[in-house]
Amino acid sequence: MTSFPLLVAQAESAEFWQTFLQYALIGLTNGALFALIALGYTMVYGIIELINFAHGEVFMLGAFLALTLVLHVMKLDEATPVGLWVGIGLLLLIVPLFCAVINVSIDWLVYKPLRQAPKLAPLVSAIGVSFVLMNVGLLWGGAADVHFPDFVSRHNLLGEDAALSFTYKDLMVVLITVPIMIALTLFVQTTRMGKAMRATAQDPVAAQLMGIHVDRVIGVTFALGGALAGAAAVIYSLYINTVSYQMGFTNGLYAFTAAVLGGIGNIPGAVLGGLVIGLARSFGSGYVGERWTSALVFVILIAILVFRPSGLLGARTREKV
Amino acid sequence: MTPTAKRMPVWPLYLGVLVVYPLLVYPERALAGLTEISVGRQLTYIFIYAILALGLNVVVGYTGLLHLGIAAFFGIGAYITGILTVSAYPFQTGFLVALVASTIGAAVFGMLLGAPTLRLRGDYVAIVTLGFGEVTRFTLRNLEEITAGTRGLNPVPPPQLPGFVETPLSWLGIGADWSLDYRLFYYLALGVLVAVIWLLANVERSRLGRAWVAIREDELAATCMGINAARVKLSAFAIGCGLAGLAGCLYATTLTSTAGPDAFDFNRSMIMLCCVILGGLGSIRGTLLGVFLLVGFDNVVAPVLDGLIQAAQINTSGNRFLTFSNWKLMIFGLALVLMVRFRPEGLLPSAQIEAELGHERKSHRPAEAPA
Amino acid sequence: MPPLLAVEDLHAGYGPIEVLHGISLEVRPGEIVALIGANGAGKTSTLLVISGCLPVRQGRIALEGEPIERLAAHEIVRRGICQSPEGRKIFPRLSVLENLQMGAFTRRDRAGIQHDLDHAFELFPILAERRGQAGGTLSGGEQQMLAVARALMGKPKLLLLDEPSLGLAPMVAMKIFEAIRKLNQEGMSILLVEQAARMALMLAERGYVMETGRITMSDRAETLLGDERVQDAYLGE
Amino acid sequence: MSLLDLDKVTVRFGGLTAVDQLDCSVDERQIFSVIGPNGAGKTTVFNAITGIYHPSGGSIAFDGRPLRRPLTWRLIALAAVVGVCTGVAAGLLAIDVNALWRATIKRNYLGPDAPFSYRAAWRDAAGYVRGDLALAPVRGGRWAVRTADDRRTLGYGDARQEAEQLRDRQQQLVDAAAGAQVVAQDDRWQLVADDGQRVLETFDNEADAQATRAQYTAIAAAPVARRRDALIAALLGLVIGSAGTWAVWHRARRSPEVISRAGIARTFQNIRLFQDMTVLDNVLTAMDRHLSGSVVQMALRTPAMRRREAEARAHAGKLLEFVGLAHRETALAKNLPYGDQRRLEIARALATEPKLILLDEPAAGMNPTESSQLNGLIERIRQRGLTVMLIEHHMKVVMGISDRIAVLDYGVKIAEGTPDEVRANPAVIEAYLGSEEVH
Repeated sequence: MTSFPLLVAQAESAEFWQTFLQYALIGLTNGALFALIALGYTMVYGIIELINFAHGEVFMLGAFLALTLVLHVMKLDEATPVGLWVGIGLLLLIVPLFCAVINVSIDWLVYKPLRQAPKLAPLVSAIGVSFVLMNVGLLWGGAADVHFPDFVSRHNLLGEDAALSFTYKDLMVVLITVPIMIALTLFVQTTRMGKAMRATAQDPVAAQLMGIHVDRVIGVTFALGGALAGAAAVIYSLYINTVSYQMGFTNGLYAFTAAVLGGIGNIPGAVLGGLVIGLARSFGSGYVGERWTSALVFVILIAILVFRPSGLLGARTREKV
Repeated sequence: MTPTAKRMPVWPLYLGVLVVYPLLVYPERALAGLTEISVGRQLTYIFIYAILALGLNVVVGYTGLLHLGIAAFFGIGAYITGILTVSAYPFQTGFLVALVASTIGAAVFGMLLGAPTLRLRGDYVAIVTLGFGEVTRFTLRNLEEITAGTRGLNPVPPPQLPGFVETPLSWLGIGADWSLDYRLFYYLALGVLVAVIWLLANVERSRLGRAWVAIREDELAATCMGINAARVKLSAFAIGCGLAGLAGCLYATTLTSTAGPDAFDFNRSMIMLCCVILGGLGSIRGTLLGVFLLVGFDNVVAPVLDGLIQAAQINTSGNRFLTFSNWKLMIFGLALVLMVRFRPEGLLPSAQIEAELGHERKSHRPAEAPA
Repeated sequence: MPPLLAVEDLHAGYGPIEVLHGISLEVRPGEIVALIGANGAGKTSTLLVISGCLPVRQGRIALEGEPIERLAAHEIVRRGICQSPEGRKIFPRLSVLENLQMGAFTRRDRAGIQHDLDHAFELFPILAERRGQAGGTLSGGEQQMLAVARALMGKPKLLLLDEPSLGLAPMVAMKIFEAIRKLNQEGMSILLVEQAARMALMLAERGYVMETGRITMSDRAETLLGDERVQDAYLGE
Repeated sequence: MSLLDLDKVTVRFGGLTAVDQLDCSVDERQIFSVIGPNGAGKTTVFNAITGIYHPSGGSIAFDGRPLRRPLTWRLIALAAVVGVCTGVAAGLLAIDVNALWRATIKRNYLGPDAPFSYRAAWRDAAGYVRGDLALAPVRGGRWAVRTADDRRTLGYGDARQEAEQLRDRQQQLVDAAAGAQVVAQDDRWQLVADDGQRVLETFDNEADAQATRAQYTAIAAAPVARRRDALIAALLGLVIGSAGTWAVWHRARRSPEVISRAGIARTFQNIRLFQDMTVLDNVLTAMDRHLSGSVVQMALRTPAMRRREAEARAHAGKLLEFVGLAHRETALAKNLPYGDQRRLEIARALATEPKLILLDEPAAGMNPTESSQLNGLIERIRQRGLTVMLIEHHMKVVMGISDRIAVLDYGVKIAEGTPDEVRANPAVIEAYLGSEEVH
């Protein structure tokens, strides 16, 4: 009699671990995408303590640019594989550049005049900019969801009948996001500009006294954040295949949540937060139900903030009296 | 100081116009030629949104907590009213009970949301409230059996009028049939709005109102003066969200439906926030002005312009660039950006500040001086 | 010879409050000038204005005869004024080495930077030991040395030191002052803000006394040291 | 007797020790000054006393007892209530509140004309949790027999009675299915309950019998699993809710508000007034805890409320007069000159009716006339029966009025005594003017 439940448990566990791994895999892939967007939030916050609400909308505009380029400029299709890959490569150059330019322009036009203003002012402006950009997206792509051509195959790399599924699409996400994150880390850790960014984030006045052109550093931060959002937009479009003017809000919200979860202003924190959100979403939809994933994500956020008010990797700040 | 105290107050004039307006037949008829929109009917909604915005003003304006999910509480109020009154459910408590239950229910949810945000820094409050707003919307959509999913609960029955109210109304030529005559809802909303303004103005001048502002101005100093920040913030959440619930109840009753969960999305919260900021944070008059301008623009001007464009047959092909409503967000957004840039204190900053400054521009707070 | 730094009738403040009501002072090449005064007198603000971190409301600042009062902070560093700010303001999550590299941010000459880095480590050997450690984990004295060394990395014509002995044990403060003397002997001009007035005045050639946003006395350091009024300001006698 | 006792108080930030093992005791109605060079840790001491920083070591006692928010039954009750609320919410969601609603409300409410029985609804709610089969009205006046969660329909009955019989039969099957066995009997297969006697159902082939057994076993197992999930969710919710309440309380245990209510008030080195409030409101705000009245009274502005407000205003006016700001009542705090702002901070601190007042550099930024007036003000504060603790750099102020002086240097107390003792102390002179031996 004693062996019976044990047997059942083992039989269950093989299947259990398989689905568990599958969810984990999906979660990490999606999480990498969120992390890419979250980095933009966190970098800007780290340096000027502003929640750049418009960041999600920059991401959305990037996706629309990718769509327009694919459909009307490059006229890509699957029939010419070489052209297709070159085209996607070009997308990964043009779209980030475009998003970087938008992000920097927003900073110059809207946020820069408000640097000395009370904290609420730039935040409200950011919300305003996000409205404007959302409207641009609405006029650009219309109110309905738009299909993005499905270029990347869903072929399972582990074999068609393998229990786990890891498709070309998943591989693409990993192949693009991981090098980007490594490059970003190297940039921030080793280059002159990267160090200037970190220095400015830690103490802007001291950074000025070192001869760092703080406004330029902020500009570079916005450019980098925008470029990351642009790259994320391309990957997202190729991965999810649906583009809409509201995607900036929903994905931005998850990404921002990821940034807060990891401790806003903290670059590794954003990546960690992105992965946690990705995992929470995929496990949530697997074990709790698709409909409750978003609720679950925010419940996790609130629970973490109650116990760790500055996020997972955030430093506790000491009030200056 | 300017002799503001001696000036005649102008609010009775505005109130008088609003009370008399529905009794005059002409204005609605004159507009009828231009548009299908009844200004009186839209004014009712504006009154309701004004209550909502005043609730938000308590949290954001007085207490300085950036609440980005006020629409959720509007929705909670509407749905509590719906559940308690629609004929599809056995409760059918009637309007007054629903009104009280919506207000208290939303206030309780507000405290539940407020509690975990008590120790958080400003930006974190923003994300938590924003998240809560979205969770509420998804929950309303997901609890299909209770909330009828995306369809919303309807019909929400109109309030029952006691006889002594009905008689004078009929003398004024107002029918007692709620479904035919918007004016009953109009006076109901106006009455509640005036009551809310009066109560809020009283609270503003009381111990609690001062504690709210003190928390906004300098939380640390306020706690060092013995103010229980947690309790004060929770009270702001409770009162602000309770007012939102009250507005939600009126909304559902006036619309005769709870509308779907998507009526209570982030955009609604943001438009309310825009109203408060445009008018002047922490100022009742400013908030009212903000609501009249922005919601009036959204509910009256935009559809009228769309109607005109259609009537003029400019946009026969359905080009999305030529539909005025498709530019609304842009206008809201630009209004916010320009407002913050050029008049950060709002159109009508709180009376105190204005009295003190005259018409001088408010300068930014000084940076912390080094020791 | 024109003074290295000339400040004339300088007004500045925060928001509605003006804290400097017309400061005039000068630093000649190769000298140490001490700026002393009570808390809140405006010493730190004066240095911040010179460095371009606080806007000038009225008045002139000239470096070697050229006006610099309208320049941005990073431009002023480029022209050769480096500051070790009050409260050290080192970058807490950058390593000691990175902090020093930040000090040399405006420079491109690798060899020169390396030379100055070696020199800084020579001056403060403890920093060489801790070069890989994050700045925030250093002790107070080490942080102060790092702040001074970091300012030196910009190879300034004029070094502004704001309270280098703040919060330090006398032994440590002494080390810092010795380093300052050494730097001056190598030819660097220094404007020193200090509360430890005697120490500062013994180091300096000339001194200025500040009170509530104004310069109330200026003289040779020895004269000030002997002045009763200076002692007054410190021990109330 | 001593009012405030610091015992080996240590404050560390990261690796830096700002205050090291400070012992200090302040007697009642004393003026006690803390002096020392900049960065010596004086303000940190004030912050540790007023609960802004938590000392890393040592203890602070006021009036003979440590200042902490007491652990009251109210907190325990609150944690329990919050825990139960989150637990119930999580449990409801896990057990599927949607289906529960359908089972209790919709099933028992047939329209405005039919009466609604709350007792039936309650019974059905319990039935849903137990996993009982239920009857649901369907179109054409017929009744369906369904599982508790409405996922599966097991049969229909034309009349209610007929359906009830069907339901009871099915319920038996469900209850017995797990232990039932399939037994071959005369070319047919019977499902026999585990007592081996009762025949539950008869089938034509074995496969059907086995399938039915499996089906009913699954139906019986579903509510068990759901109850287990709900229980886990409810327990999780309970733990998170009450632990969260505890965590929030724990962090606020020594919050400034607790200290202020115990009778310690303070001013700040960098003036921290409520800038956009009027002078009068600044003072009234600090009187908060002495004003009573509920939200309803405030909202309705009852006559009692008005009377209390008027009294408070009069009292605040007196305090403003006391510090010499009576004529500026309606000005905004930020528009006051620097010296007035400092005095307003003192009035605000006095309004909390403290026993001990901490003044952090009250003379900073004041001109000589103002700072000599300040001496008089501090003296008059003492005459009101208060104890004063003072951080000051203006030696005229300190030496003129202090009863005792403690000297801090790099976080350590290097001297304590009367002004004359301190002035003569060589360690103090060294800390202030620096050592003579620079060479």
